[in-house]
Amino acid sequence: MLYAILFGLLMAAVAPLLHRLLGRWVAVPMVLAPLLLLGLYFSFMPEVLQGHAVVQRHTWVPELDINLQFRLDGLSLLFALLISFFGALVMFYASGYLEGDPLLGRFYLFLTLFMTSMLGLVTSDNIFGLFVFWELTSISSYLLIGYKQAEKEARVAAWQALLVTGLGGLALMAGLILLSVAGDSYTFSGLLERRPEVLEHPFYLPAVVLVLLGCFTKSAQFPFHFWLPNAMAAPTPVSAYLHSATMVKAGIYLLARLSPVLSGPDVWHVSLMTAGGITAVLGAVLALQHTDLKAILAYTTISALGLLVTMLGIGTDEAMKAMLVFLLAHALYKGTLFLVAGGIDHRTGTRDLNRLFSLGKHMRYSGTAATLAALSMAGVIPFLGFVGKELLYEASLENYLLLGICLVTGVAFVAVALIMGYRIFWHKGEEKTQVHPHAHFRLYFPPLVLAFGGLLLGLLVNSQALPLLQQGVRTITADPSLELKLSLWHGFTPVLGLSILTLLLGLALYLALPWLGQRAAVLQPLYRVGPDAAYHKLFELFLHGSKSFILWLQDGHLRSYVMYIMFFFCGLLLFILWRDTPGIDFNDRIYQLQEVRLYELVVLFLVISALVYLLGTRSRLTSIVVMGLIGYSSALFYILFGAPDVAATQFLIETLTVVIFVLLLHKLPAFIYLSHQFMKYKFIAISVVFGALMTYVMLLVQQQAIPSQLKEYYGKVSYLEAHGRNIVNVILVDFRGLDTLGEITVLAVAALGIFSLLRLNPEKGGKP
Amino acid sequence: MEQSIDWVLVKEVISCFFILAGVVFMLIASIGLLRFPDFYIRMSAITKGSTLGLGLILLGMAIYFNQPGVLLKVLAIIGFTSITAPVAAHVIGRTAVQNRIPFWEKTDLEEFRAYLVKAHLEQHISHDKYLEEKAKKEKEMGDAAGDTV
Amino acid sequence: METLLPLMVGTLFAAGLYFILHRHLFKVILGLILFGLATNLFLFVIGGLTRGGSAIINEEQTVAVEPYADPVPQALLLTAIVIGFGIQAFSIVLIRRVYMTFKSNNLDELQKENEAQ
Amino acid sequence: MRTIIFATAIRYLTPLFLLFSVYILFRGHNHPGGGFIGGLIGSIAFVFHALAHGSDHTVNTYFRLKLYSQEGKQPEHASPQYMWDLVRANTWKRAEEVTPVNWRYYIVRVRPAYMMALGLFLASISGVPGLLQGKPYMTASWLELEIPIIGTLGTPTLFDAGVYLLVLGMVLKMVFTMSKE
Amino acid sequence: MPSDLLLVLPLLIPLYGALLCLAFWQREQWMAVMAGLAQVAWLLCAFMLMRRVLALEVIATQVGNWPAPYGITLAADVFSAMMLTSAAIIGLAVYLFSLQGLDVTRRRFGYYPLMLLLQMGVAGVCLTGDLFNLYVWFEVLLICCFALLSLGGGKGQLEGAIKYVTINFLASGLLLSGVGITYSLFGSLNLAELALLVRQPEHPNLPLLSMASVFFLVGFGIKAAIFPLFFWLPASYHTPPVAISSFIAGLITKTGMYTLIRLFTLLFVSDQGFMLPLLAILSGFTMLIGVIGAAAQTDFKKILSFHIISQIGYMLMGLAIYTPLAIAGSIFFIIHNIFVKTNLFLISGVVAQRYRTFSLKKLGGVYLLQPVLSVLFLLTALSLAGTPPLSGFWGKLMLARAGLEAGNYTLVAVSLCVSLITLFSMTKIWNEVFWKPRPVAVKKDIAMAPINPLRLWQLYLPIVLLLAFILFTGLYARPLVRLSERAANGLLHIGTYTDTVLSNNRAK
Amino acid sequence: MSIFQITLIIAMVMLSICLLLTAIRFAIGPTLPDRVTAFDLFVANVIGIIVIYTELTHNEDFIDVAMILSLFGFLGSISFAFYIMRITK
Amino acid sequence: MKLLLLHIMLAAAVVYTYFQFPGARVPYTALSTTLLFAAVFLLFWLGSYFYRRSYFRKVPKLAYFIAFFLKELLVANLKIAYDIITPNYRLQPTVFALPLKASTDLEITLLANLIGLTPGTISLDVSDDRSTLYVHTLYLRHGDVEQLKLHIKNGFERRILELTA
Ligand code: NA
Ligand code: NA
Repeated sequence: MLYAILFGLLMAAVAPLLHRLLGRWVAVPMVLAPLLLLGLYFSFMPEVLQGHAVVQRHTWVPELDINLQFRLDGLSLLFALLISFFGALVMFYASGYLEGDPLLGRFYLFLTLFMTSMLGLVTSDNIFGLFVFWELTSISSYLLIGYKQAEKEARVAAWQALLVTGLGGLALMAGLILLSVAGDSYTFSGLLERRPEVLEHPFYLPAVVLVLLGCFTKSAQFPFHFWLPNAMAAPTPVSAYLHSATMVKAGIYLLARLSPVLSGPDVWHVSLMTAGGITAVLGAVLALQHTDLKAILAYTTISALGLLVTMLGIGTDEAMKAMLVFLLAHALYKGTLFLVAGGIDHRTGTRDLNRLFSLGKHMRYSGTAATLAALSMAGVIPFLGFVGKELLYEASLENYLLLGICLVTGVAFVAVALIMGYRIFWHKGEEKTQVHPHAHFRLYFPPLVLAFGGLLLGLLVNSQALPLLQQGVRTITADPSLELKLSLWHGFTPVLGLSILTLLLGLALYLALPWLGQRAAVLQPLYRVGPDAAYHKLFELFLHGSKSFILWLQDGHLRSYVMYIMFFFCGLLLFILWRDTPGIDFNDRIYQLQEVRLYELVVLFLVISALVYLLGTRSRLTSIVVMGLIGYSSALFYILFGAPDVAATQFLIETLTVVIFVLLLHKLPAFIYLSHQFMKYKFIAISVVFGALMTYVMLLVQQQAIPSQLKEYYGKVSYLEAHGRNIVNVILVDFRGLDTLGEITVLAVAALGIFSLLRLNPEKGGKP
Repeated sequence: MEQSIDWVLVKEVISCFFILAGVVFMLIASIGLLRFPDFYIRMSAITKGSTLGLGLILLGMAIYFNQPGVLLKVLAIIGFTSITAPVAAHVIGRTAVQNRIPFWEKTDLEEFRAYLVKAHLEQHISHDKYLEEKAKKEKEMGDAAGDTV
Repeated sequence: METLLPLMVGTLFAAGLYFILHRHLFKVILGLILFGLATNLFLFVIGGLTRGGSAIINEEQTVAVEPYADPVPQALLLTAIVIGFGIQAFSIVLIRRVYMTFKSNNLDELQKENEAQ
Repeated sequence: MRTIIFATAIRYLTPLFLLFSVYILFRGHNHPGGGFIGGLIGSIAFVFHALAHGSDHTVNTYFRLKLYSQEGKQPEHASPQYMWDLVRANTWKRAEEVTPVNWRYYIVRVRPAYMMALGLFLASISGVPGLLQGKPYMTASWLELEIPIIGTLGTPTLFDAGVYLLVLGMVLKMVFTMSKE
Repeated sequence: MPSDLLLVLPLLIPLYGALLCLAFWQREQWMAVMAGLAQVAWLLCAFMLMRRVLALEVIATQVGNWPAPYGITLAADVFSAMMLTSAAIIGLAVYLFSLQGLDVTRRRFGYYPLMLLLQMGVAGVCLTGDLFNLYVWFEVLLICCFALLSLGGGKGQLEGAIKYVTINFLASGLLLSGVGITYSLFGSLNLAELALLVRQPEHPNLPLLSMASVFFLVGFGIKAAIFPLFFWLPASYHTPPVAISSFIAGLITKTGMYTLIRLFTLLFVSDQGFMLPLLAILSGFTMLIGVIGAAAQTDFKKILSFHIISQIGYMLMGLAIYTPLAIAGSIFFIIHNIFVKTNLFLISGVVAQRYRTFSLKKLGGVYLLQPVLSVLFLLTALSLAGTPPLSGFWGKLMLARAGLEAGNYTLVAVSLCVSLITLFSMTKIWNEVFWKPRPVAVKKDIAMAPINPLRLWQLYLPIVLLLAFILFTGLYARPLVRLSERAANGLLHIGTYTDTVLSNNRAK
Repeated sequence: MSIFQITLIIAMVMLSICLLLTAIRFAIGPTLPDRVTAFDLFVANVIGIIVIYTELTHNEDFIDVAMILSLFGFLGSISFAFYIMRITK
Repeated sequence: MKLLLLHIMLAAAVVYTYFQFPGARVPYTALSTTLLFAAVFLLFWLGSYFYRRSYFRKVPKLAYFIAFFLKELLVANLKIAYDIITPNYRLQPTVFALPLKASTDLEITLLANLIGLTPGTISLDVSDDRSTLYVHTLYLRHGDVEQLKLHIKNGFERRILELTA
């Protein structure tokens, strides 16, 4: 399976190249690739159907326990087949939809990348492996949503989707890490084995919260659902593939995958049901308020995702069955409808519901496909949608609230199905829609296939589809003996009654829609407080906040920066000194004071008064002279305490500095004395504190200093082994010659820097 | 008789004498620096005072150490200072003239006037006037008064 | 002196920092030089003060005899002084160049002008 | 600063300073001094010269070597007499004073940058003999004989000489650059 | 090759390269050739050093042949070899970029030798085993940075350079003081010996070690640009041309970080009860403020500059957590970041070469015009943002895992939020520079530079090279992860290091 | 304590006083050349102190520094003069 | 003159070398140093006798000159010292123009330096045509400028010219 992934990545990488080479025929290899993968996954079918998981292990980064460990069981295989099958159809469809687009190569790149990561996601057994692919789907989704990069909406939507799913991704990462710590395992299978430990570990709750956050953002659960409708800015094949059939279901997949490990405690079930229920109803309600075909489909997708999450939350065997069947049905019909919507857009140039009438005449095949899909969506017998709906009702019979949610959603779905399957194609409107005459095979064939798939699976539900679904359910429930029995006809049960009721209510709703539409305008203000608006508010707030914060902090003044640094330094040092309270023996100090010589005192006094004088002087030259005075005085100290080399160096350098000042500063303008005003006191305060601290540190260190063995060693060997009497010089050129090498390098660089500073003038030559 | 003379003591006494003399000259030069009325007189007084003082101190040291190496160094220092001190004095003095640093009012500038006129330096001859003008300039420019010489 | 020198060095540090906090470039440079001076003296003072004895072995001896100053801080100090000199020289040239370019040596104006660009 | 007195004093002092700087360089291993101090002294000598005479004049006086050679191919090219003349012409005698043959000269500019590079090179190469002996870098090797004033010669001396040259070159580079501004 | 040679070559090769450049002063093409040779040689040398270190764990040489605490020791362990190798790789890449990406004047005025000496400084910092020598090499590195940052003297450059110089000067002063304090209190400068001394519980001066560590924390913290000390960085790093800023931005703060990690694992281990929480707090703020700063910017290079800070926070985070995995994470992050950050700067340079601006508002449309560049940027940017399976992800994962295992939940939460905002700013650049069409108003004002295909490819070459490395460390992260873990192990178990350094007696 | 040492101490004290007096002239100015001259004398005093100190400690290594200072101390004054000339011309 | 300087330096170097050389048995006294110095000088003198005699005839002149100068230095210093430590000034500062006979750079410089070294006088500037040296003096006896000029010309200038001739 690693090779499947690698093959996918390779195909993605070469897509732009192929496009350049083959032109529009690039579609051929790009369609063949998913078909090939489909075949590959089919080949695993027999083994999986026997209840064995196909496992492949490849080490990747074993040090971090991240390996490319693949595990193909019922659930994975179902998803993998769905993904590659859909992939092939969408690739095919896209070749028509984006015909002549110069960026088609890149489109295929992103799409194939996405498909591959999705395949990796569902087949990964290593939790971090899954995470890797998870994030890749976010990225490829980002690139696909922003495919029409010239349009601002597309960019904004792509960004939104990325940030929301990215947020979730990071939460998921943290959650997965916690899980891996809690279960001491890095694979789903391993986690499953250690379920009891996981459930009892203190990390359980945070892990669940974080994982749910990840899944909810990915699967567009309330309150993170808002990115999905915006993501419809992507080209339609993308919407069909990513944002209805596959990527958004990655969250569902992960929940299903983790359900056997994490389910049990109430927190899991309650949060799933709450979020799912709200999302389902909200999506259903919102779907009916839109007139854009894709928006409607997007909201119903949200709603369906909500239902799926609800089912996972219920967590019973029935619910799991319902979840899986409905997931499949939804993928098929929603994919069809999206593709059809794309076809309509392609041929009429609009997706506005109110401008589309009786397209059936021109788009017979698309119409057929849409109708079939709509029937499935509405849950009409014998479509797979019907089976799914029945199962949903069955699973939620216990709880009236849940039942209500299912019913509301179902009714809305019926209404939407009527719009999609009936109104735009077969309903005759007042005005005719302009339709581009040329029907495109590549645009109607894929939806037809999908639509018939829905019908076929519905018809064959009890034979062909059953074993795989059964394996899937067994995976989710972790119950290898669970039997999945599906049939089209259960007989007259309350559930059937509910189905019929749904259809009737749906029809009624459809009829009432125009009337409701006017009333719905009242709800408009609500949008301004919705999560989408909140996102934008937050976004703006963050941008402005960060801008003003940084402007405040990074105010451009050197002195502020120095202040911050010194505050930090002094604060830290003060704290440490306060904490450790190292004392200074002042008696000893006072005793030492008796040894002070007058000349030392005079020089010291000179330095300090020179400093004071320096603070007050206005003349630049006087300052330089005073600096020279201070420098010479300090050199005198070096002499007085036995450092003739240092003193000589200090004298010479002081002299040279004066020369440099003289050579350079004579052209500077008059010394404008800039007072600090009130800030001055702050500066004085920090300076004094700093100086005092340094004094304290010096006194402390002096008191505690220990005799160094280096001194003794150098004293011993300097003449005998290093042939020099001046130990300082011997240290400089021999014992620690490397220091000196570095030091002269500094000098050389300083000279170079000065040279280029003074000579290199960008105005005279060269660009800046 | 020969034993009664402590040559070391003699050496030390001579050395002390030189050192003290030198230091006194230095001190006097410093006092002169403080006391004299104008820049030129001050400079005149101190440049040589310090050179002589330093020379004497150094000689005292050479006598005390009584080593050729030290003597050589001492001679070198004396040589160096006596070359550099007057040069420095000259350069500073010339600069002062060029910058219209005023002379003491009792200074006789009879023979110098031609030079000053030629170099357009005849203004600010008076010390008090100079200080007055400097103060005025600083008052006018406030903080912006730059390097007034 | 072991007690008084730290006081002086502390004063130097304080003055250096105060000048660095000034908005006049020239004063900033003065501050840097003072700060460097203070750092050097800091190193020297905490390295231990020895009166009179330099770290040089007499002609008569082959090993150093006490009291002689610890040569290590001196050697470090020498290196530090020289490095400091290189950096100081560079800084001085830098402000000169800044002045030539901006026609100002007020840090605030510099910053304003740069922002306006 | 075109004052005769200062300029003349400096003209006579500069060689003295240079001599002094070399002296300080070589005695540094046993007394205060060494490459760094020596280099600073040497460079300050040139700084003085540049202050008094202008940096161009300094460059022309000290950093331009006139190298003499004879024009055309002389039959006695390899003769000791010719070599001797060549040496004399290039060192203490003016070319015209040596022999009446036509001397041709080249002007070689000693750039401070090259001095810096040479200094850094000497300092860093002084460690290599150690490496060649299979010992760590900068392992010192000393000659046996002791030369008056200079003392014992060894790789650390070379190192110090490198420091000297570098400091000299660095200060000169800086000062010449600045004074041309 | 003996270790004695192998350890000094990283210093000597750039030095001699620079000297050769000086010998060909002003003859730009010859300088370029010399610099190129030196870069290649340095890279080879770094690889050899790496091989040797992988075999022997720690190698050391006593410069001057004086026994260990008395002379200066050069020592390399896995961490230093990793730093050196990364520096060599990006050195070569930036060199290649500069051939076309930097104006002739700057190249003629010492760019090559300055770069080489900067690399010498980096090598010195990485290899030295002596506290004061460390300071010296830092100064070498710093003065090169000063010179390079102000090379050319544009207005912004100069203004930035003033801040850079001043603040780093302060840092150097504090560092020097710290070195002095350490010497006075412990009587040695050799890192290995100091490490043993500070691990003697009865050492009389141990209580004062925390005080000394403050000096180093602040000093190197400034150089590494951690939280309250980073202000010089965004003020200066974006100002010079890309061929300069990319190297400095990529490497120098990380060198500071390297030193912090080295010192806080080797020397300042006695007060971890206080220091580690402090570092954790600092790291959190560093990450946050860096990333907030980046979010506020609308300039390509400024965004990148601020991101350096936030990434430094991650590196500090590992140190603050102080478990083997965490430190390995830090090290991984450092290496990853060196490459990614350099590459991003280089890309910004290519963009600016064509569009003559770094302002996001004025840029646009690169996606359509330069698809290759877009891919290069996207992969690098995502790598920075830590998108799996690119290199940033592994570092982030290691740190997050280490943090969660050690119970540093807040820090991990902050780091993950920061990671999101990083993604935000990277995609902001992508949106604005690459996707967004070029604003019409700008089209009139600024003419695009013409494309010279050959030149373009020369610019792309180093970027591709670096990206290849980034992709390698991402897609096949194992070697680097293992290296990081080995390096971290070496840092936490100092026995091998101290033994190797101190047992190295004189060669006769 | 020998005569010699007493002399030296007296010398030191007097030189210190010299330093102070010089500093006062420096502080009161009033003109820049005055300050420069004060600086000059300051350097001479420092040389004197070094010399006396050499005798006090009997360590002739310090004279070398005095020698260097005597050669180059005047560069300070020269540069100031130079500077004054340049800013006023 | 140049040669003289060179000789002095050379002699100093030789003497110094001798004392630095290990195994030197001569006692380390200032006296012996001076003696040795003189000996080397003599050696040089003898050596140079055969080609440049005139230089070494100047040696006694140099000695005289130095003695004269030291006297001047001491006397003038004492005078100023007196003035400084007594409460009142006896100053009569004057700037006068000294016509120069000296013409070469070296001569002018030497003269100016010597004037500068003796207390009470400093040379302020040389006129552009090098004919006049402006000298600032503190003590003008009875307002007699000419006598002072003569004193300088006979004292310093003549001797310098003799030495440099
Ligand atoms: Na050194
Ligand atoms: Na030395």
